[in-house]
Amino acid sequence: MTIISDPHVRAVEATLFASDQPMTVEQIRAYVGDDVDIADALAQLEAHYAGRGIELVRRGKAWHFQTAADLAYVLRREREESRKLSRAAVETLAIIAYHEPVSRAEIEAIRGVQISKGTLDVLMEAGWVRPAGRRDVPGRPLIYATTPGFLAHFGLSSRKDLPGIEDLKAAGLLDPIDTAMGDMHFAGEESDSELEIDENNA
Amino acid sequence: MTIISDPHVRAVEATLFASDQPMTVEQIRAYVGDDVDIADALAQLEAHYAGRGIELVRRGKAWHFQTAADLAYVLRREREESRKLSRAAVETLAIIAYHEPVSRAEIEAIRGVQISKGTLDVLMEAGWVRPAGRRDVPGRPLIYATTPGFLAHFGLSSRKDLPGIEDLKAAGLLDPIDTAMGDMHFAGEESDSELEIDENNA
Amino acid sequence: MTGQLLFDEEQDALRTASVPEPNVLTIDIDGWEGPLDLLLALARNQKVDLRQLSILALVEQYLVFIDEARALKLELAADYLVMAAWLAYLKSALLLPKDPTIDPSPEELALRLQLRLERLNAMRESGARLMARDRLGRDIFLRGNPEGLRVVKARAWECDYFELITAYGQVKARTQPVMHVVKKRQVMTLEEALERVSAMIGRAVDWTSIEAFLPVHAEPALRKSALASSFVAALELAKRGAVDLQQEATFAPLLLRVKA
Repeated sequence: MTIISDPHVRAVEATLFASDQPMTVEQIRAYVGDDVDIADALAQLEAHYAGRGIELVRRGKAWHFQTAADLAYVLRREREESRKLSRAAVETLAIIAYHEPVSRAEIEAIRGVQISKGTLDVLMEAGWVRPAGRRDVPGRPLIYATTPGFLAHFGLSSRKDLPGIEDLKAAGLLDPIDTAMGDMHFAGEESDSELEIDENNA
Repeated sequence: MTIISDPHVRAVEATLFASDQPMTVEQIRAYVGDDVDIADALAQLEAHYAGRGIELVRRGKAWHFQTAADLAYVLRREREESRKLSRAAVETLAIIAYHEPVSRAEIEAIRGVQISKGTLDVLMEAGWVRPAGRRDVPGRPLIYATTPGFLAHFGLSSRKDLPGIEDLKAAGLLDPIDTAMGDMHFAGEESDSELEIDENNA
Repeated sequence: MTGQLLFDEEQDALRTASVPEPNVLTIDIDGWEGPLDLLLALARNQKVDLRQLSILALVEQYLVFIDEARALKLELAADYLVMAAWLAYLKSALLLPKDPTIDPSPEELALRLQLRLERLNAMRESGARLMARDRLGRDIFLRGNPEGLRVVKARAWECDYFELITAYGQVKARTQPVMHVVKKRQVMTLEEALERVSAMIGRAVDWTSIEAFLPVHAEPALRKSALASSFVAALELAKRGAVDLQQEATFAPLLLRVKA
């Protein structure tokens, strides 16, 4: 039986284990001290826990221990089904995640309907979305982006792990319609009717 | 690197990790099922975690993971905040240094104003002053003296290194104009609000 | 595909009291979030890649759907009707012989509509894939009972040596016994004045102002002292019968002469 007896590795392991939230390398350092090679300790732990019932994962810049995904069938039993998100909320979350940062008007343009009052609130309350400044255009609209909590909840190491994002990007489906139109043979033709459609649908 | 790949052991490991309280064998069984030899899984896990940053422990009939006891010091992080001593505290410290051992009443007599309880506490917290017994007079008041930490902090090899009154006079530190200013500024300064002043100045 | 949606947001505008039997398109109007949503559902009904979509067929389906809904006397929100009008225009433009002066061309409008549907569809599918992931708190769990990490605040007090001895100097200076020393001033005593006036009066046969008896180059402070002392001396000499005093009016000069 291999035992990790390196005191530095043990210290990092215990710190992450005791923490009630994911920790960045800097946050870990504040506990274990400057003389610990934290990146190395994390790599050792990650390898050590691979394939076990518990695993060490990185979400954004933060690390945490969690149960292995394939054991969900064991653990799910007692947990009540978390409140279902409305379709509007799911789509809005997807639009923010794949397009971030994105304004409310941009979300509405993609969905073809206005966002009702509660939708963004629900996503912010869940800790998945946050306001991320303002767009530097007339009206200076608020723009929204996802949070580290979003990555942690959906098990994403970074936004690059968003399902299918590379394909969507390659297909141009994350570009605004005008950009896509510009790439086609209608290049340079400005259309007012586009705006009308948006407004009518809104 | 040994990997516990036995699915039964993994299931027990994940179950105990995710639980918010210690679990008995029966409670674990409700999750992992009847076909798991839980005692064996627990024994394997216990051995596997021995000497690590996390350990599996039994409390009565219940099992749980906890961080290794010897790493408790890691889980506590000290954050230093420097704060300036209040004027009252500096004066009190100076009086103790020049007159030690000295009672509170004597300090007040020399300062010409009362000192609040917090002032001496701060000096003791800083590690510069300690109680040094009691004066053998009616009321047996506590007397205070400086510590080796005081000498170390101020770079003195002994209290004899403190400049005498004549030295202070020669250096202009007994300037009556300063005195007048000091009187105006600090008249009636001592009160319970002393601590508040300290904090605001910090 | 039917509109069996579990979601309840943003549909208030469409909510009708009771929906009759599903119409021929098997679409329950209660389920749609606006015309674009409905168009997307219709497009997926074509069961082709959205890039191969027949916009004309889609427009036709939408118009049929709206007609059906009207026939059933369903209350349709205005935006559905606006979309219907716009699509009817698009349909006729697409069917008519090409008119190069129309800008934007109907083909461009059709393409824009298709791109919008593709984008909405992409986001809808991505949302579903996101929701289907192993999720924290549902499929994956953090530690149930973390001990937690603590931050212990330690205060480091600051004070330097100069501050310390300065403070002591100020305490000492403040509490030292205070001694009042009056600065020496030049004065002329009564004895001096008597001597001086007695000596000088012997030569003054005529009435002489008292100022004439004062030291000529005296400081103003000394001069005041000398005036006061000389006045008292003059009174004393008059009492002894050595001089005569005279003043012609109040505040007039005080005059002295030797007693005749």
